[in-house]
Amino acid sequence: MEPNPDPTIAAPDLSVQLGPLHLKNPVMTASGTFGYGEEYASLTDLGKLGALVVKGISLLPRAGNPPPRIVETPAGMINAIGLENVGVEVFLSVKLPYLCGLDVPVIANIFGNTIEEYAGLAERLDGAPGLTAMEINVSCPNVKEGGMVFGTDPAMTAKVVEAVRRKTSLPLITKLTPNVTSIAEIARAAEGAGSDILSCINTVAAMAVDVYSKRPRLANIFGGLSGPAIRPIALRCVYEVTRAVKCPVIGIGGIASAADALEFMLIGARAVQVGTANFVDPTITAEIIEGIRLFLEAEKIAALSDFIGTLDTSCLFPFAEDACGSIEI
Amino acid sequence: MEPNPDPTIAAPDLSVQLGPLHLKNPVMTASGTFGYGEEYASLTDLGKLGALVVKGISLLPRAGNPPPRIVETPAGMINAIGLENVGVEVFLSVKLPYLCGLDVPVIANIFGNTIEEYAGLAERLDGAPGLTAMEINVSCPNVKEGGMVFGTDPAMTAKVVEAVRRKTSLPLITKLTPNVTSIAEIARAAEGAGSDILSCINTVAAMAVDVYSKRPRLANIFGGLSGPAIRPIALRCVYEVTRAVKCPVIGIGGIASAADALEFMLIGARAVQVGTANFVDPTITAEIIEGIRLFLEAEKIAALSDFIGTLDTSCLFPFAEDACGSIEI
Amino acid sequence: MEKVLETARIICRESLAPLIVRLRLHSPGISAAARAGQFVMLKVREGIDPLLRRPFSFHRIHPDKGEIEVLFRIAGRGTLALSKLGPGDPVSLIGPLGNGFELPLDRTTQIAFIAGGIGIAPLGELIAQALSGPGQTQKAHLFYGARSASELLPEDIVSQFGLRVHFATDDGSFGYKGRVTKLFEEFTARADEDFRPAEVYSCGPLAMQYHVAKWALENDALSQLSLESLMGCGIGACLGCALPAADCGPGDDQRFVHVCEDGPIFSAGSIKWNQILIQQSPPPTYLFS
Amino acid sequence: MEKVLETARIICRESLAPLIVRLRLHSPGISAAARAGQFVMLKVREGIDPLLRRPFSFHRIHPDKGEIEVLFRIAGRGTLALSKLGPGDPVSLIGPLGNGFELPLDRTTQIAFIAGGIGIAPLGELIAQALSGPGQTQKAHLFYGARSASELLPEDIVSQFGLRVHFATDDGSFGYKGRVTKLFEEFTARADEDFRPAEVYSCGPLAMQYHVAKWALENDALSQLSLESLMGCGIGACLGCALPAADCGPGDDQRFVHVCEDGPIFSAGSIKWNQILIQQSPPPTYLFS
Ligand SMILES: Cc1cc2nc3c(=O)[nH]c(=O)nc-3n(C[C@H](O)[C@H](O)[C@H](O)COP(=O)(O)OP(=O)(O)OC[C@H]3O[C@@H](n4cnc5c(N)ncnc54)[C@H](O)[C@@H]3O)c2cc1C
Ligand SMILES: Cc1cc2nc3c(=O)[nH]c(=O)nc-3n(C[C@H](O)[C@H](O)[C@H](O)COP(=O)(O)OP(=O)(O)OC[C@H]3O[C@@H](n4cnc5c(N)ncnc54)[C@H](O)[C@@H]3O)c2cc1C
Ligand SMILES: Cc1cc2nc3c(=O)[nH]c(=O)nc-3n(C[C@H](O)[C@H](O)[C@H](O)COP(=O)(O)O)c2cc1C
Ligand SMILES: Cc1cc2nc3c(=O)[nH]c(=O)nc-3n(C[C@H](O)[C@H](O)[C@H](O)COP(=O)(O)O)c2cc1C
Ligand code: FES
Ligand code: FES
Repeated sequence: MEPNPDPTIAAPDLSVQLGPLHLKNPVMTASGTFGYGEEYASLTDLGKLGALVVKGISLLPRAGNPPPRIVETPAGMINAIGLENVGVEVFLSVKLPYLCGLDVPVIANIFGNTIEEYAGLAERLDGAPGLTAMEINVSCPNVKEGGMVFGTDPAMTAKVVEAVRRKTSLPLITKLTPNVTSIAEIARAAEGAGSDILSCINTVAAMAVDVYSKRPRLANIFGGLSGPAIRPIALRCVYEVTRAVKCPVIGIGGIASAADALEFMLIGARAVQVGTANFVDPTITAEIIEGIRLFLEAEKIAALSDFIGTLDTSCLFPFAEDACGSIEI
Repeated sequence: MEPNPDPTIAAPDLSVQLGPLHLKNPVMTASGTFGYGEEYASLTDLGKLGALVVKGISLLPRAGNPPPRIVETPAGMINAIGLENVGVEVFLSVKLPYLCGLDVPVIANIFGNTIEEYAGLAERLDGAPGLTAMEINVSCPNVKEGGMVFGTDPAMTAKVVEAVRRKTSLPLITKLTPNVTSIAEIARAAEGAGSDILSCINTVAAMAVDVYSKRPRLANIFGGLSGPAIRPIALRCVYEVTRAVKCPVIGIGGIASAADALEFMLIGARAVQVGTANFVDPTITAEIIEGIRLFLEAEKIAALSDFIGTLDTSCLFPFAEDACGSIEI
Repeated sequence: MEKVLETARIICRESLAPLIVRLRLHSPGISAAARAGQFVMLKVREGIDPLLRRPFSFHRIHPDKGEIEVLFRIAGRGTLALSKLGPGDPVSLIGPLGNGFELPLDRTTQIAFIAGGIGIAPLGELIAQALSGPGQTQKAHLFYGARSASELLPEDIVSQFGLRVHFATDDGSFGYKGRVTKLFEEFTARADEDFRPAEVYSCGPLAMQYHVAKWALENDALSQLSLESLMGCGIGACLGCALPAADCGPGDDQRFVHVCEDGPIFSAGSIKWNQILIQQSPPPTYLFS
Repeated sequence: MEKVLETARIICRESLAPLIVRLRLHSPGISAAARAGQFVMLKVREGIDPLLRRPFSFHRIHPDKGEIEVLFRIAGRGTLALSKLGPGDPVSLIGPLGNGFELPLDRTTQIAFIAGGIGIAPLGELIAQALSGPGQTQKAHLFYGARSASELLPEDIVSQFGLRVHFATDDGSFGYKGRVTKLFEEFTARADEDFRPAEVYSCGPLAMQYHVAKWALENDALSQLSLESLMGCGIGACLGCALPAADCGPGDDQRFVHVCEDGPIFSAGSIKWNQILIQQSPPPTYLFS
């Protein structure tokens, strides 16, 4: 390879390295918001994605919650799908083979109601041809211990991660819930238990009601808030997590443009996942990838990795004769 | 008083009772979003308010955080005002006397960095002419114990409430933060420590950054998210709190219309506070009060108290021959 | 059939009743593939207010002109914003989505069309197709009800559909007083009218559809019901638009169908009606009048 | 002076430069009380996108006609939405807000007006007032700079202001090449021009205002600087619009002034310039060109 004679005209390098995981660009789809890929295949080029995270998978198929399952809110939506999915066997026999035909890394999102279920899933998925990584969704109730959500307790989180870690050598992502007093504490537990990568955030616990029928708007009463409304919360969580751990972090929450994605990377996220925005614009991931490229070109940054984590908080930008020097118009 | 001959044409009764606190209607302004009332006096009739909660007060005046202090986000805003305020002495000598001249119950919102500061404030404010109640803001860092926020720990919350309770017989409201794993647990601690009323939520921890300058958008880096974006989170918190305690609860978070206010009351809030929406429309509280009246009239509900807490979750509305009977068009 | 993401332009906007608007849109890609009973996901305006797309059925399809028509009722913030657009304005569409109606192969069958409120929308194209072409259906009736006369399309527009129309309103302000399904049940039971439809096509609120489904099952008629659900994506990705299926999944579990992918057209027997939860309560009329 | 909440109507909308729009609004209550240098909080459209009002200075005030003019630069989602409105459209205003400029009592004083970018907006009314009436100021110059020629108002519009104008652009595409404050400093230092302003009025980005303030303090000139800050409420309630005050509060603490209430007009000496944090970085021009 010849070095490019004029580096300013080289296309910026969008590839990112997340521990054991190398991606051609940092933009993935978030679990549960892109089906198993197929649904969007006629609307956008799946091969352009950094990676495709599929709908959460359990050992057995799950019917999910009764409807109504979703409701729109200001700049967001609440869902209580109840993790409806085809189960790991159909995933392996039908969904994964379809995705293998495309040129996109596939990440399985897994969940269970017991530690054994998580472990069983990891074992079944380990070594599946075409599977690039696993993402553990710890935002599920632990049925054996009173229904408390795994991801709200550092010890329970660590147990899940350890159990999965023992069953697979694939790159392991743990997806954190924001519904905790200290997300940093959970993050450290997940990293300590062997998670290669952390992703955050899952949805924010929320609800909606209708004053005319006097009923909850979701049959499940509670659901998870997603979309642009939660982006400032997600950014804060990612900031806390990137400062608490050494492993790479994936930013998720309300991303709907290249600028949004870049905000997460500015504060230290190595990659991002796009969720709710896919519903609004099925081509949004392609636009975000292109927008990141244009940003790097305009700002003359040769590689995305040079931009990641460059947030400047040390110098609180005083004017004039101070440490930071004067600022010209 | 003659009983009204035709109850359907009587104006609905909007008054609410919150433990020791009686209000002519359930709509208050939220602390920090309505100054000390004066600012809005030429734009809206302060006398119409159920109550006016003033900007948070500390023992000594506080300058607050350096700017930038606010940033807009999708359907919300983040603030890091840093609790700038005139201090309790100026409040008592200048601000409160002005408000006493108006026909509106005044609620002081208090905060400190130590338990002693909270107690000192309560003592100084107790018995101040024209003061109707106190609201304790526990979303402040405990400087003596490593800066952890009082309101994120049940024991610290209880200590603050007890200390204030000992110094005043005024109705006591504890304002809860949503940034915890279990808001119900904090609520029970506050009730147990002697809070007459709980209010929730305070702002949601958040941040925003600018990819072009690579800097945080707030000098304080972190701030609190408010506005319509957080309403679904606030509703969920109020639902959890009303189910965890016996004392009355005030709903706060993203309320910008009568329907929004009614949603909180449907799930059990006895009253509401309106924050960020005041900035957008200074007459919004009057409109909400009027809107609640119109709703009750249209739905033929004689008193607001008959509506409060009437959420119907027991019957999951099946069609036809089932328990709930059939639903006609 | 491929789904298309297309920016359509409004050609014409008409207000047909106080809360009912008809839009004619230039959308060549979608109109070329669209079938009666299918729908589009429409973004009423850019930005986050409202955030999600809204589903609308094809009211008419004009593939020759590259146009479609949408008929909608102002029901909330999205449809209110949509009602303010005019000729030349762009709207983003994804479509055609869903399965669509199937017309009976035997074109002499007696068929009934039942519409509740804005449920009239998808029946426009369906009726036009059913009545056109050779072997045109001789016995087709439309039963069309709403809460009140002001929520019905004007009679002269409905009469252009070209079939016999029976009106009903809950408050009796126009036509039969009572539910449209009651009118339908009474009419098909009348001895003096020889109308025993072998197939019913209906669209309207779930509470109405329940009565249609019941009639169809009891009378052994074929049925194609256009059902509603709140939709996140419209293309099968979010799993938000579930309705309980009549048959069970693996084990003895409840199974759900998805309105956007498996529907919106369902037969009466495919839904577990006594497990349906109200998708939403219709907003009170006083909010928009 | 009372603040008014008023629904104004757009009378006229003109695009003066690629990103600069002038609106003339019918707003009788506000125009009757408005003074140069004050501002309004404007809601660009109903609903939550964007959520907050935006501050805009009075560019011109016509109390006789009940009208005001606003001149704005498209800088983000709010001003972009505003730029799409046209005659007849309503916009909600709160105003007049803030303290406003004070014209010198001695109308023979030499004064300088300095504008950076859209900072030209409030100077329109100020200059008109300064140059009108008896004893009109003989020696008034306007120094007007921007990043590039395309961000300046057209020369023929600026020449209508009726005073001598010195243009500067950072890239040299029009007038002096360099900062407008540099041009100003050089001009006032010139021996051949007898221009030693006793008072400067300026509006522009904080980085520019810093240089104006420095000059004013060093040259013992009076100064009235229209400063910017992100605003939540515009009326003193949210305390969001703080800038560090030159003097301290009780104890030795930093004290803050609030742009909406104590300003937006401040003297150079009232601000602790070396404690100012950038309020926001101007969005890169490539985003809007
Ligand atoms: C397949 C399908 C086809 C449809 N075709 C038409 C049509 O041709 N013409 C028409 O007027 N309407 C149609 N609808 C209903 C239409 O989508 C809703 O009226 C619209 O989404 C309401 O949006 P809004 O923002 O105005 O109301 P919102 O403010 O969102 O809500 C107002 C009311 O409408 C209900 N609603 C919101 N979204 C939906 C939804 N996706 N489905 C059903 N109800 C909803 C809410 O629960 C609430 O009661 C169709 C719905 C589906 C599922
Ligand atoms: C007292 C006062 C008077 C003003 N008068 C005028 C005027 O006459 N004409 C004019 O064009 N502009 C004026 N501004 C600036 C104007 O308010 C902002 O350009 C506008 O709010 C940007 O809104 P937006 O939604 O387009 O941008 P956003 O998308 O909100 O942001 C775009 C950029 O503008 C900055 N910005 C956002 N809000 C403000 C704000 N309140 N003040 C300053 N910068 C902001 C952001 O930080 C960002 O860099 C004035 C500001 C103040 C404080
Ligand atoms: C309809 C829906 C279904 C989801 N299903 C899953 C899931 O199965 N597993 C999971 O880990 N997260 C799931 N999520 C959470 C998203 O992956 C994502 O973390 C969240 O929506 C925040 O991102 P967003 O704001 O970009 O949507 C789901 C979200 C939505 C909206
Ligand atoms: C600018 C601003 C200042 C605030 N200051 C205080 C305060 O001093 N004390 C307090 O308890 N809450 C304060 N709050 C929180 C509000 O009272 C309220 O709990 C929160 O904003 C959520 O309500 P909203 O979404 O209606 O604004 C402040 C909020 C804002 C936006
Ligand atoms: S609307 Fe998303 S799956 Fe049907
Ligand atoms: S903008 Fe709210 S106090 Fe100035």
